[in-house]
Amino acid sequence: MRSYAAQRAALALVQLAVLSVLVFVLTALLPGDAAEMRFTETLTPERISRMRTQLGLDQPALERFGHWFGNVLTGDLGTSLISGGPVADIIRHSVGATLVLTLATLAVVVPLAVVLGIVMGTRENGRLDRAITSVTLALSAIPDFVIAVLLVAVFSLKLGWLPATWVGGDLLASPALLILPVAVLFGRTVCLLSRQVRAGTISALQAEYVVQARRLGVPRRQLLLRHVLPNAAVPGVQELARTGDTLLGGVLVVEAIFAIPGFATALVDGVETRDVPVVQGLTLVLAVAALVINLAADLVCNRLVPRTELLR
Amino acid sequence: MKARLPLAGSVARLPLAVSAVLVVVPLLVAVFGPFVHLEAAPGLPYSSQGVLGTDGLGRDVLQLLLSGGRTALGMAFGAVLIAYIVGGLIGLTAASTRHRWLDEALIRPLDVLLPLPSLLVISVVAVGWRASALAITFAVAMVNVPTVARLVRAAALDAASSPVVEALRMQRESWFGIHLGYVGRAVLGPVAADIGTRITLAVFLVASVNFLGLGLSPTAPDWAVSVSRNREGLLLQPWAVLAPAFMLVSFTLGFNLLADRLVHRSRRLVEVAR
Amino acid sequence: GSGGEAAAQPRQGGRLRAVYAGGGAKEVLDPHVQSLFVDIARHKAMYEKLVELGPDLKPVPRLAEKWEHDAQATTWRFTLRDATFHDGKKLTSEDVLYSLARIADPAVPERVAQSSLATLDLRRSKAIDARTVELVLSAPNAEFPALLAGIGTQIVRDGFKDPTKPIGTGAFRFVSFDAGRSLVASRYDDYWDEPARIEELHILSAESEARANAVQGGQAEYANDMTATFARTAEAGKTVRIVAAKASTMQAFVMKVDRPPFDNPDVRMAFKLLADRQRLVDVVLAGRGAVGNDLFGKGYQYYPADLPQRERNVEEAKALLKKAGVLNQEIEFLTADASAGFVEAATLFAEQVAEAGVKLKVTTGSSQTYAKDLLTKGAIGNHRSGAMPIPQYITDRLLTKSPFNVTHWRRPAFDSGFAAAQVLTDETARSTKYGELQQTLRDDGGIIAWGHPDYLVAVSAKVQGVAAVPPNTLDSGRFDKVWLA
Amino acid sequence: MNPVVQVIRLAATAGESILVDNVCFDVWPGQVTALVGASGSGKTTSALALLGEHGNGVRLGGTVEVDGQVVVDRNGPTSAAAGVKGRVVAYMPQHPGSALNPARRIGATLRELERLHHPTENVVVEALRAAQLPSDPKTLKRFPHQFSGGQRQRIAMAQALTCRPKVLVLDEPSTGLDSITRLQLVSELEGLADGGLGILLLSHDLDLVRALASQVVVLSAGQVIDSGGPEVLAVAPELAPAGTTAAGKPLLKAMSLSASLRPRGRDPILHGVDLAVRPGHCIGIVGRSGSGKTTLARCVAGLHERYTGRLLLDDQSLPVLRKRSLEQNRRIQYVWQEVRGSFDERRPVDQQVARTAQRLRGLRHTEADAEAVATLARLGVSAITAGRPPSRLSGGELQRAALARAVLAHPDVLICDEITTALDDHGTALVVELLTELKDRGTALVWIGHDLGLVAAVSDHVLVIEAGRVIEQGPPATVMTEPKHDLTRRLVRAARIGHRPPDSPPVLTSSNDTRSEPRR
Ligand SMILES: Nc1ncnc2c1ncn2[C@@H]1O[C@H](COP(=O)(O)OP(=O)(O)OP(=O)(O)O)[C@@H](O)[C@H]1O
Ligand SMILES: Nc1ncnc2c1ncn2[C@@H]1O[C@H](COP(=O)(O)OP(=O)(O)OP(=O)(O)O)[C@@H](O)[C@H]1O
Ligand SMILES: [Mg+2]
Ligand SMILES: [Mg+2]
Ligand code: NI
Repeated sequence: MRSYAAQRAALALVQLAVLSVLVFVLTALLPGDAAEMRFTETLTPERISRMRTQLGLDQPALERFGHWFGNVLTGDLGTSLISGGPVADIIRHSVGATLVLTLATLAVVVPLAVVLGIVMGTRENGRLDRAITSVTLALSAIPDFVIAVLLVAVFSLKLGWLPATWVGGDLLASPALLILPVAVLFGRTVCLLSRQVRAGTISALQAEYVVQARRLGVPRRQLLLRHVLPNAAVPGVQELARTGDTLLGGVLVVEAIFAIPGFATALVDGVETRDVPVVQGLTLVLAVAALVINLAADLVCNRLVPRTELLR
Repeated sequence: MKARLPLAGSVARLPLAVSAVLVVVPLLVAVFGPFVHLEAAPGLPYSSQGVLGTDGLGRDVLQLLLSGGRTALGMAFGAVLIAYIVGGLIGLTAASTRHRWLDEALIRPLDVLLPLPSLLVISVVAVGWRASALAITFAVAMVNVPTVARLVRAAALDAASSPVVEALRMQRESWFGIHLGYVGRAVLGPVAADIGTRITLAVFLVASVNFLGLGLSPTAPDWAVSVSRNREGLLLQPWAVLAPAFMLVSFTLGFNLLADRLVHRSRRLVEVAR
Repeated sequence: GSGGEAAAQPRQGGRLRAVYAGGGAKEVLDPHVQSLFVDIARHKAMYEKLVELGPDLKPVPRLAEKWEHDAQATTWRFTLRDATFHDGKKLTSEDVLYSLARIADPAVPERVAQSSLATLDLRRSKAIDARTVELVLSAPNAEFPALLAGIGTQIVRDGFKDPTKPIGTGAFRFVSFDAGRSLVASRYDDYWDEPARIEELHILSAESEARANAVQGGQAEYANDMTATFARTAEAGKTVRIVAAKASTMQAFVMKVDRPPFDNPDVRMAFKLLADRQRLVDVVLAGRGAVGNDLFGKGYQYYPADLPQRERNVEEAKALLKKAGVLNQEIEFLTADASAGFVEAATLFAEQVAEAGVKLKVTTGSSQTYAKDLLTKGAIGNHRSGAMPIPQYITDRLLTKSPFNVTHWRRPAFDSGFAAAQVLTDETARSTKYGELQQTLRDDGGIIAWGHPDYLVAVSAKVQGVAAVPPNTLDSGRFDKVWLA
Repeated sequence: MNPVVQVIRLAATAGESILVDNVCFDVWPGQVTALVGASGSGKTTSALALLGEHGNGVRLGGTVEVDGQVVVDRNGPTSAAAGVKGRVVAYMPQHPGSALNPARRIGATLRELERLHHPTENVVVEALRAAQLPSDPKTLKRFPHQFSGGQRQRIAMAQALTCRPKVLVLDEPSTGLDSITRLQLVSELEGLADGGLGILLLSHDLDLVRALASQVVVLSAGQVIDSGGPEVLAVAPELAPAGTTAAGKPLLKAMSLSASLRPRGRDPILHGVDLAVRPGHCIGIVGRSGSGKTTLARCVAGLHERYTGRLLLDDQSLPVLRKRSLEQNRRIQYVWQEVRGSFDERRPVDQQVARTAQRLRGLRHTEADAEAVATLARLGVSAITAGRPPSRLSGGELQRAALARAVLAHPDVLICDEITTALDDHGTALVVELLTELKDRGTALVWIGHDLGLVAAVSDHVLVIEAGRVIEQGPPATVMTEPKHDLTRRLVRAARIGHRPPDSPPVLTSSNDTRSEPRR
């Protein structure tokens, strides 16, 4: 177990290091640099080149990367080339909104998906199963931006029930701000998850050990809760870990439409303005999160069903 | 990545015909639409002139609809195709090689790539090679390569290490006999199940990129671009948004239903055979 | 006219949330580094300039009560108003000199007004007394007050170092700032020009769609720079009112006069004749704007309003193009989604030009780098300009040394003509001279100014006292006169 | 004393087909009742009726009375059936290992059953003791995968016993057990019956039945064809050990063969095994489960590549399969232990069998097909059956098809890895007949098995393997009658259950089970 953790940690460190280089190369491939992005109609080219020197952008790429990497090792993520503020601040600012959004979505989706999945799984091919499958399937087939546009048009602009943007809103004062964004992210996630739970439930129900428990007189409720659920949850948890990346894509659309100052927006902005330290920092945080989530998912699965093989 | 549990577990409830129509209409429009030219005089922005009215540039929405499918669906199909060619090749080679180092050399880098947010890759490509359909297609493909490669490898590895392959070797079956005749066919199942979801996901991804203005030019007739650009006028002339949105939804919905059906059918066949 | 419908007695108190186009991490709190509308709005709330611009872009006194100059217009004397900074200190000549020195600091290249104030000789400038300051120019310039009304010329307190702790003389005092999101400011009760009516001001950043949604959904009371489509939608409802400053800015296509095929004046003229201005205004501006006459500054001081309106003439254009031998050629049009309507206008213009047998290939580039790309790349592109005095427009864009000369219009005769006009202290004489220069531009220059969009501001129904004036003028984005009914 | 279970004229139908008809038997407290019969004769169907359980689409009829309650009547299961489950009748399925929930600690499941059925008593400890398992908290905290196969079987037993049922139903408890483990099972069951439990034993292992049962019911095609005491079963004939006959130069030799699971000798499985087979000779390999028999066979077949030592065929060095010549490949053939996995699900079995003759002997398609059909027919697998995909063949049929597949190569050395486990006596006889013929034609055989009687009957020389080492070898007669090594002695003695009562009680500590070390 300990050697397993060490192995995972070592792999993760290598992944992060390689990833940093990769992200640096990717951003270096982009035309233009941060100084150019600050160009406005009132700045002369001569002043731009002075800014480039000040930002250290005229140094060789390798040197810049080495400098950045050295700082990261000491825990310093550097400063933004655009705003001049610390990257850590930018990350802290943007991570909050996205985290709230994602957690709120998961808080709605996970319990619902588990319940739906179990309901569907226990009534395999029954009428209820078919109905739920069709509905979730249909929900997941609508691109998130289409849902978003329609929801905003109907519920905010036409009916005026719900706020359509986070601008000028305060999350603490009006939690209703969360409703539409979560509704947009909800569809696909709930579909993917509930179907995994459904599949897990079906295979668990057919498993010899559930049949045996029933033969030994374990009542139905207890059977579902204690014997079926943990096994049925495994594919769901793994799916959840995998969804992370897809969810982030959806979050970008949601952030853009609802003007949520979040992570995805910060990342794309960073790329657009060639703010290399910000992009590097955000990616690093994302990658760490992805690795941690995957590790956690593996550990949870292993906790739920200990025979799950740890390494692959 | 382990072979995903087939997404679809149950029969698509809608009759086959409905799902087929849902898929075929957008497909036909995408393929043949660009050859149709309507005689539509340019109008004012968001007017009701013409069958489906005009868009924000006074263009005929019906004409735009006909020419906007090629990119919307073509880029997604292209991306999945490329992902499968590249990823499939990597996966099969890694699974069938006898040299452990080759397997490692092919698969380890993908492990490293896995936590790389696809968002970053796509936004870098989109920003760097703005408005190039080809670049976006490649970016979406590249994002999919690691998962496809791992899926193919896992499926092939299962097959390649099974006693069946040993038995075939004991019978001195040729390399092609073993790999195309048995391993390849074993991979086909998971791949077929995966391709369905992957294409809809690619449609989503491509559409999202275009929607966010990171992809095609804002005046391109592409369905997603149309939804994005005309949503401002949704209350003035809803068809400019609803028509292209309907096309996209129709395709992905129909495709999902069909994939669900197919996966279920194949599972039932296997069960019957048991 | 005023946006407020002669409502009842102005009411005190309340919070006003104004949304502007955001700039993300690019937003700054340093008044001398600003460049975005949202920055300008923010700084306007907290800081003031010596001079501001009136609705016709003519300089009007602000922190400077009045000014006078010598015969050559090289030495200028400004008398300061009795104003106090937020920390209670009185405004003095030292503050003015410090501010101007801070702007000119060569170590900080991003201070925007550096170029426009380059002729100011700080070593010879001095404080006459606490409220009189003498500024000396290295070259005569009758337009100097207008330069002091330019972007990034705010007066800060002597010794001002830390831009994150703003202290100005403006109507609002700083509370908090979050780049890319919001500024919170509160009423400054000792404001010299009648304290504001609203209690608290929030200046928020958001994209166009979010601005529309916010003001419609009641999450903001003021939304800046709205689209014509939104105006159309909003006018159908009751919650939002549109305040339109007619024909306030300029949309144009710019041709580089030193690059083929536009190095040929016939081709330039042909393109000007090909633009269907009315249709561009109808479609791209959804009818909310006036057609342009290939000149900047319609309705501003020095605008030659007597020149005839250019009309579309495809036949004549064809003849000119044929003469120049560019028929059936393909020309690349470089555009980007950098400003509302750019790509749309380009696409439409390409169709209009195609009628004469020239193919314009529209290439969409990066919106982030468009300003720079336009300067260096391609032969024809989009151009938009906000409101500014006509002489300043010429200085920035149309002189040989202008930093943003996108048309590459480098004519020594034009330069010297402009320099000669600028030293004329007599306003009428100056005006005539400017008029002549502008006529050359209209007929020979590279600017196809096809339209002057209305400047649209959306306010929620209860907001009163919002003036319909061009941006960058004294009364635009001015929240000390606004009240909530 | 009354029977605790009475089954009267039980019938089970699935649509048109009759699965079980007119079956009657009783189960008495403290006694073992055995249901015997060939595969598919209706044993499981009859036994599940005690729980009122039936397969999909199956209808039950007749009367089943359990502990005075009618669980099945003319109209099928009654509502009383639910009350019987666990509390009165506990059923142990065929592979009890898979009946344990991998996600739960064994203690949790046991306590759950305790709370359900006997909330006030401490039955768990008792059940564990009866199942010969320690009952310390550490054991209870383990997950099923942390036990060996043998222990897992006993945990399933403990679960059944925690319900403290009156009747215990055991479905094929001895499949896949080596003779020593099987003997342990016998004594466990005897102990339980002595405690007053009624046991219903379903098995085709007649020796086991003979050793335990006081009532025997013989089923055939769903009907009772005989019942009574154990005497209704014919006494198994003593198979006479074959003597050493042919002599000559060894055809295949293995010298100090060592094999490991991981590269560079990590996790060794075999240690310096020597082996020699002469043409027309048969070498038998026996040993407990997990001792390394299959690994040895796979080394010889060239399938297991991580080995050291030398392999010689006709004094020529024999490489791994990948590097063998066509001729070497043909001359050594292997029959898989787990047959189902070695067939391609998607192609008909006969084609897969015929392929050997095509690829290895260059026969044309039609010739190969004909030969395949003929060989399969000899082994009792009809052409129609063989034309189906493997999933539609029974385990026994598939086992014979695998043999045919290897035989079609006309090998010089044929390695048979437990190839009769799924066969009844008739099937076994057909297989032995074919192999004897091959032997007479000069084919050398390597025969792996756990049925010592059968091994002794077929082979000319026996190797006993334990933990990867040869611990004893010699002619079968000698090894069977005068075993020298302690383990051989126990194997031989244990194999004789049902023939003659064991002369000393078997040792029951778990350390005797090579697989009983808890694995993590
Ligand atoms: N649900 C079902 N539907 C139709 N036929 C069934 C069903 N379940 C079992 N059978 C058939 O009933 C017969 C008896 O099956 P059963 O499982 O009782 O056999 P068994 O004696 O236990 O055999 P084995 O020794 O292989 O376990 C078999 O021919 C089987 O194919
Ligand atoms: N792939 C594997 N992974 C882990 N352990 C293995 C593997 N293959 C074999 N073993 C172990 O190696 C040992 C020898 O296995 P082998 O299959 O040779 O036994 P066997 O004598 O054939 O047993 P059986 O009679 O049960 O078939 C066993 O302890 C087994 O658990
Ligand atoms: Mg059975
Ligand atoms: Mg074995
Ligand atoms: Ni995976």
